[in-house]
Amino acid sequence: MKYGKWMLTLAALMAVSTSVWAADDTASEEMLRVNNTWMLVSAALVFIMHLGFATLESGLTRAKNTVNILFKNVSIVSIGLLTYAICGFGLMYPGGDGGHFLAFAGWGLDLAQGAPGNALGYCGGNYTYWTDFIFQGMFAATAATIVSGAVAERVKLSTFLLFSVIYVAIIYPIVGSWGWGGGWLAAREVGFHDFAGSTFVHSVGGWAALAGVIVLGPRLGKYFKGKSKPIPGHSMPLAAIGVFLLWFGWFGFNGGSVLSADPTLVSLVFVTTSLAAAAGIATSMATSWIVQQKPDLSMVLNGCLAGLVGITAPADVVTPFAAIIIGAIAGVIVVLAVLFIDSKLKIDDPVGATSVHLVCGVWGTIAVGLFSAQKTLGTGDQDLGLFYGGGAGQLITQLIGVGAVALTCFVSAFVIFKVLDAIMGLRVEEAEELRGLDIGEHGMESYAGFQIFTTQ
Amino acid sequence: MKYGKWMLTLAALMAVSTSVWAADDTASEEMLRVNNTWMLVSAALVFIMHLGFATLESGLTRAKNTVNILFKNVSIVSIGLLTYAICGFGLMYPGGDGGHFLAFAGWGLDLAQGAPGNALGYCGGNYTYWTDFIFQGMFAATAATIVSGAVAERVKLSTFLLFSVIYVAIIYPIVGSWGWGGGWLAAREVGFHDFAGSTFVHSVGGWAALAGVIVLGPRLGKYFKGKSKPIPGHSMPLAAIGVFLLWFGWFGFNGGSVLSADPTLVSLVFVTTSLAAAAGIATSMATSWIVQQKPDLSMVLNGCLAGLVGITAPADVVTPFAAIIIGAIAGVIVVLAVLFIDSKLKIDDPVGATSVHLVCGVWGTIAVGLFSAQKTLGTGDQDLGLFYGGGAGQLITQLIGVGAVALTCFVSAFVIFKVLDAIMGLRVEEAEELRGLDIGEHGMESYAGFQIFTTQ
Amino acid sequence: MKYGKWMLTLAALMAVSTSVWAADDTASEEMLRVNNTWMLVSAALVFIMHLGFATLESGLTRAKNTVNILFKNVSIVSIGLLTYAICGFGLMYPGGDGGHFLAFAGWGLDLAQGAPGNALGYCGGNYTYWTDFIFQGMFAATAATIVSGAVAERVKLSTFLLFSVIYVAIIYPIVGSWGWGGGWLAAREVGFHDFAGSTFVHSVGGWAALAGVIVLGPRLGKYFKGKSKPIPGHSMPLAAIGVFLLWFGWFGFNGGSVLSADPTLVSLVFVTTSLAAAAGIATSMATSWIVQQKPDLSMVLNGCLAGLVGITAPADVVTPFAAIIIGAIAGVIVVLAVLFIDSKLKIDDPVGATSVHLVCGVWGTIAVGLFSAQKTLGTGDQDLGLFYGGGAGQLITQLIGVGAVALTCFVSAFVIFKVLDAIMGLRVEEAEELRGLDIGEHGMESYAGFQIFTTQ
Amino acid sequence: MKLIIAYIQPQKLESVKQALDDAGVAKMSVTNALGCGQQKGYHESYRGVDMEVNLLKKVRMEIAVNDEFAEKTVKAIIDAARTGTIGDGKIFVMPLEECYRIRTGETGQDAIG
Amino acid sequence: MKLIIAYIQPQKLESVKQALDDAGVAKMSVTNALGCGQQKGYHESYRGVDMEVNLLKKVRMEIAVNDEFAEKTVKAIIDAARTGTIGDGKIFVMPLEECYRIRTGETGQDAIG
Amino acid sequence: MKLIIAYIQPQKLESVKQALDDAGVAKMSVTNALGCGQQKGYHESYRGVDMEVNLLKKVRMEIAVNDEFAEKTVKAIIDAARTGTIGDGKIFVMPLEECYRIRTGETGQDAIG
Ligand SMILES: Nc1ncnc2c1ncn2[C@@H]1O[C@H](COP(=O)(O)OP(=O)(O)O)[C@@H](O)[C@H]1O
Ligand SMILES: Nc1ncnc2c1ncn2[C@@H]1O[C@H](COP(=O)(O)OP(=O)(O)O)[C@@H](O)[C@H]1O
Ligand SMILES: Nc1ncnc2c1ncn2[C@@H]1O[C@H](COP(=O)(O)OP(=O)(O)O)[C@@H](O)[C@H]1O
Repeated sequence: MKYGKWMLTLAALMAVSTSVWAADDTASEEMLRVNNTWMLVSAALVFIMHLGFATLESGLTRAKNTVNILFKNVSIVSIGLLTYAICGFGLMYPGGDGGHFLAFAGWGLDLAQGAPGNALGYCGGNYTYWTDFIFQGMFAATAATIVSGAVAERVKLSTFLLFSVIYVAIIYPIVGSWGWGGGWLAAREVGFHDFAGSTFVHSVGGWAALAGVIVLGPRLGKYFKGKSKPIPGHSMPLAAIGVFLLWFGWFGFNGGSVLSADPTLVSLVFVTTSLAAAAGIATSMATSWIVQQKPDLSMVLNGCLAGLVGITAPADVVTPFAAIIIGAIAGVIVVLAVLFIDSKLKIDDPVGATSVHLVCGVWGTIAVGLFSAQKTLGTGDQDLGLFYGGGAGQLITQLIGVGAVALTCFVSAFVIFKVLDAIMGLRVEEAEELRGLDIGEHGMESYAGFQIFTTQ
Repeated sequence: MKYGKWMLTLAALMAVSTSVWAADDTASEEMLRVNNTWMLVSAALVFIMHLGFATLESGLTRAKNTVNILFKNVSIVSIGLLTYAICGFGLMYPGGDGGHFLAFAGWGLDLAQGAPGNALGYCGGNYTYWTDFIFQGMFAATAATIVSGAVAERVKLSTFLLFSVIYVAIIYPIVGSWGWGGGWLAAREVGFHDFAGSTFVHSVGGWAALAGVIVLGPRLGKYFKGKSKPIPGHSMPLAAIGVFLLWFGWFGFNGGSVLSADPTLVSLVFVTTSLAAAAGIATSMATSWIVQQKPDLSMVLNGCLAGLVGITAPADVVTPFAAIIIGAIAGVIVVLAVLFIDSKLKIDDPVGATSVHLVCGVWGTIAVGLFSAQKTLGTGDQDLGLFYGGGAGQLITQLIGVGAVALTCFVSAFVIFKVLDAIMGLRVEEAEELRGLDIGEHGMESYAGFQIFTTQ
Repeated sequence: MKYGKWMLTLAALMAVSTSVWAADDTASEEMLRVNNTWMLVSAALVFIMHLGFATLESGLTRAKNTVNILFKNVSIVSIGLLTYAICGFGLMYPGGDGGHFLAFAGWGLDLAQGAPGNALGYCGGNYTYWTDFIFQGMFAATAATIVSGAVAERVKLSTFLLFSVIYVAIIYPIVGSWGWGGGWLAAREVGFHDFAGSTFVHSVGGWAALAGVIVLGPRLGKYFKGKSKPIPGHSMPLAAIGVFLLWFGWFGFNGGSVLSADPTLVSLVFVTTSLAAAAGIATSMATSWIVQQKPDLSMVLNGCLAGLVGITAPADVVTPFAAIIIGAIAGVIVVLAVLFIDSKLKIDDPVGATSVHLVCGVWGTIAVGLFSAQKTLGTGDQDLGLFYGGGAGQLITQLIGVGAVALTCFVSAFVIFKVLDAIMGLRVEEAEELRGLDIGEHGMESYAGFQIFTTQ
Repeated sequence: MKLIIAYIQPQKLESVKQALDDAGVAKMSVTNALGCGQQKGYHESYRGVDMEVNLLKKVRMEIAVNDEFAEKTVKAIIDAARTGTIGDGKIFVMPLEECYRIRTGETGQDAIG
Repeated sequence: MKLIIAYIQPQKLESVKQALDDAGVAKMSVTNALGCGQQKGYHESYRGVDMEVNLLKKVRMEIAVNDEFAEKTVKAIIDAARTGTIGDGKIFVMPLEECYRIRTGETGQDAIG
Repeated sequence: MKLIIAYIQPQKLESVKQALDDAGVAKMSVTNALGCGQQKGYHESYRGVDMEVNLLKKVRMEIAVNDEFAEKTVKAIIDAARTGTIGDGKIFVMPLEECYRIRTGETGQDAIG
């Protein structure tokens, strides 16, 4: 059984909750075909999130660094897929008895597993080996992309790419395997529940982002005499395009994480995901309007993502009403986090990656322990959330998971950044930063001919 | 039966026309799973239309108002989904005997209906309760988005948001329920046919847009000594991105409105939708080339949308050839309407929302009465269109529907705008309009650093 | 049998390789519904590639010609769909015994074939007649779009549109029918294998692009005293958006070309397609970094497309490992080709269309003869690739195909361009080219108000 | 000959051009500028951090005229650009020594018009 | 010292720069400008409404030179920028009182080059 | 009255503005410019073709001052803009004949401030 505890739980849940997914139906060829098609559509949707990240990040930074940001985002997709094919997939889903800290299924891809004859036998006949790889592979690069936004406008290209290779090839899959690959977190009595990756994707990226910006330090001119100075992003349309595309892709990110086209679960996930995003928009707008007097578009865009990141862990186990609450809280948190991190902690994160992915990733993971309500939903036989009378068991597991991931990811990212900094340098030279990384790193401009003030 | 007449007609049609959808197959779990998956994909496609509207509208307006437009479009998605969850869904699909003017199923969402055990029993086993909500909910915000484009560059943000809440929460679902929720229009002897919303979405938005621009008046500098002055949009790439994304989303908007993955109907709808859009492009190009001497990209973009709006009501009941005619006529109409409304009526609609969504929405609704040909298509047993020997019955119903919606929507939108204007003001101050709403309403700029003439 | 050899081969392959697609399952209504839904989703994905081309091409050219490029791309979609409905579909899939050079099924679309009762009987019950048309129709415009990028910034609008009509209505479908419509290339003993169109789409477009730029000559100022001068594109974000959207669409372009939702094949195609693109990025980055000292974003974007074009012919018959090799070679080739064509051949192709679509289209077609390995994959009973011990049979057929298409397309495009040039002129006047085609051809600007240097 | 430089509010460009035309001055050059004067700036805020913007958008006109036109030109600009509120702008008049028309090589007073 | 302001057609910038270089003038500053002169504008139309555009794209060069270079500079510009068609542009020469090099604080003739 | 034109490095704008403010000069106009001087350009390459960029981004400031302010202003700019590396920029001082405030019609020394 490839997914260890994770998969077993899910299967149990299905068996109980829906008559749809009875044992032998599962293996029907039509079923396989529908489920597999949905998983592939989801993979394509997750893919387009990389465009979302690319435009969001370039929109929120300055025109003189746009080529560099786009370049990083294109490279990361490549790095993510290739390293996942080489070793990531084998590290993340090692098979075996489960409960492990570290296990490895082997290098590369396995033609035998992908053979047509194997299709019905693989993973309960829900999808093929190839689908499994491509869907999971599309997630892999996301963690590095999150870092990319935070370290933007000052990080040296070659060093960052090397960091991404290491982080995506090794840290991401190992940590992910703890929960998704049947590892020790999944094997706890009350298994760790991170539906689509508030922790294993977003906070894994967020911790590395935090480590990165701490090692790098703020952009030139960001803090002057101890006061934070705004460095406005150069294109709000690009940023908005990014957020809409991310939401669009999230239908696959969350919807595909059902790992089948189960009608009830996938549609429930669509509803919880969308309502959380909508609530995140509403409350971040209100918060921004109150705190900043005028409603700040970049904050509302972050609020939307905050809702999405927050609902990513609990999307399949909470009611739509709880989803609204989770998203609403995320929308408030993210605005305050951006202000706090920028002005109080004086950590310079140009796109708010730590606030969105780290802070709200943690929030979403904890929210599972508070709101999990499968019995209420009719999709399971237990309400595990604290607020639904499920006691603290789930919550404790969630907190343990958050802590373990925090420690591992932050420390490892910090060490990798420090070592790379010592060996090859992590930050571009001052003159290059002033003139822009587009000219410095790539010898080209993003908007040839356009008249742009580069006074910052 | 949730959909009253609407659903019955559809079911009848299927039963007659295809052997695919026999009574017990319908309820098969595989069928549910395919249909439901397609509906969810459609919901995601409809979602991305909001990005299409956001980029189209910002592309066709000035750079100094871009943040404001993006902000409105992001907010509207949130407003649409949240109000639909609270009361819109219950107002639009109230259940009951049908034939009503106003009925209400109740507040909020219903966990029991969404439970897995209910999946096969809900709506003929074509999709789940959650899918129903999310697909319909994605449509809800569209009406307000249409208004947003028309009132752009001068409307006060807070007032507009409040208008949207009221219009989307109350007017849109009530009017929609007349046709789609089994209300009086659906219950007529020859039922009103608005397949995917030429009337219930586009013209509902269009009438409110018209009311809005009349109450607001034109932008400063738009009319000088009684002559219309052009105020060019700031980014044709954004506008083009918008139109392509809208077309892309329309595959879900129309394709999903089949309310199942019926192979013949969904694929026919893809064909009619695409051919109408293609024809709209071709004829608007020709019209623009002749009337304006040079072919105007913004007109051709509108022409494409005109074809899409026009085919939205009849997409499932007309032949591909008729679709080309409908789209072609829409493409001509829209160019003339833009010219007429702007230069003759002197109504200032920056993005042509009234021409596209209102005028062509009405055209599409009428086109059903002219071209409906289900027998010819083999998908039903009657050709109801006037041109296909079906007499005037359908046409008359369509005209009644157009009139009833016109009256209700225009009047209610006009009243809401007037009341809000009196209470909180509808239009920003002159100085703010000159400097741009981005600074006035949001205290930020869209393109920081870019040198932009703001002489208009 | 509509697809002649092509379809037979495919059917044979399925029968052998998967237990999923047994004869009577094929005809099941659920199967039809899944397959058809996937084909429609694919059609929508292929559609969005037109937006990808539009933004890529406008991003890589100058701001003063952006309206013109967007206009061409919008028009081409319309031209593609309408001509395909009128005669293209009938020319490309003429039915009959196969083995033909030229055959014609008749004008327009056929309502009878599209009728619901016919759904299960059409094409093995995998998709409906309407689906067939819309999926193939979306491909049709692509060839002309490829040309559009190469001749950008100097071609006269009306002449180009006329060229597109002729080329898309006649040349594209005739050539395509040789392989996909059961023509002589498909009928060879070892049938020509072009899975999704490295040859029939990309190189068909590429040869016309080459003919076009030769007839047109370089842009003013591109070559000065025999030296190539760079003319930088005006928006790298638009270019990057284009490439991501193209990749996204390619999931439908390649994935849909399986012509069913066969789980193993579609997912394998997703994997090979993605890995080739990822490899193309990696090697083009390395090549660019080495050759140009700094990594050039526009080259890496081309490298990604190169990988995608390269894998388009062999996507369903090669292993993931071979896909990486094919993409990697494409990534190297494309960078060298751009340099060689621009600086040595002195052929001015602003977006690198010939390097990407022609050179890598040829490479991909040849790669089939080298790497085809269906037995190894378990999806067939022969390994036909030279490197897999399959001998030179496949390779020879592939070379014959490449040659035949080269001859036909290049010569016919050249002749059409020359004739149109003589009759109505192919190139805009010098003053217009200097000021920009946006003002000259359309009387409008792309970025009203923005300050842009137009010194080139 | 004089070179007249005028900074005006962007939205006044059209009417100033019209007024100059009426005054017989049809030639000019225009650039986009940012200005800082008595007019108070405004506050923007980005991601919660406040920013005072005191370089406001202005349009800069540069007009070379023969001496007898100088006064007329200045008057036309003032009349058309004035709103009476702070930020209306400034006009600077400078001596111009020579003027050439590139097309013909003409110089001086002939070249200016 | 003189300050020379030249308005030229955008596409002539490269050749003017080259000509100036050949004439020993390597320093200059360039801005984007819109100009209105004898050259007729053109018509744009947007959404069916006609618009006369008579502010055409020009490039503005500003070159400070020592007196003995003034003539050479003007000549070089005229030669390189002339096409003989309307719209070729204008050159204005103004007195320059003082010049400072920020880096060194040098002034006058030394600072200019 | 003088008209002072300064070309500075873009990133120095903030500190120059601050320095001017401290020197009691609060009014100025700013445009975006490209400059060519002793500072060496850099190489860009686009699609494999090399391109030498020697027009570098600068900011152009235009400040009209009364005579007694001229020296102070120049000094303030030099102090704030100097880094000591090539490319720091230039300051040009020109005679200013007249100045008008559009809002009030005031002229001369009163109008400048
Ligand atoms: N001394 C000066 N030097 C350069 N530009 C100036 C000067 N004074 C004013 N300006 C320009 O004129 C514009 C308007 O000046 P401001 O003082 O705001 O208006 P007003 O003169 O009506 O009070 C400024 O934004 C600036 O561009
Ligand atoms: N009197 C003037 N003041 C300021 N700029 C001028 C003046 N005359 C011409 N120009 C600039 O020179 C450009 C070319 O002038 P134009 O009259 O069209 O050409 P020509 O001198 O060849 O007839 C104009 O677009 C404008 O930018
Ligand atoms: N003679 C000149 N005429 C016009 N602008 C000049 C002149 N000399 C210098 N500049 C402007 O000053 C900028 C800095 O000059 P540069 O020679 O690079 O610096 P430095 O004087 O410190 O050696 C140039 O980029 C240009 O914009």
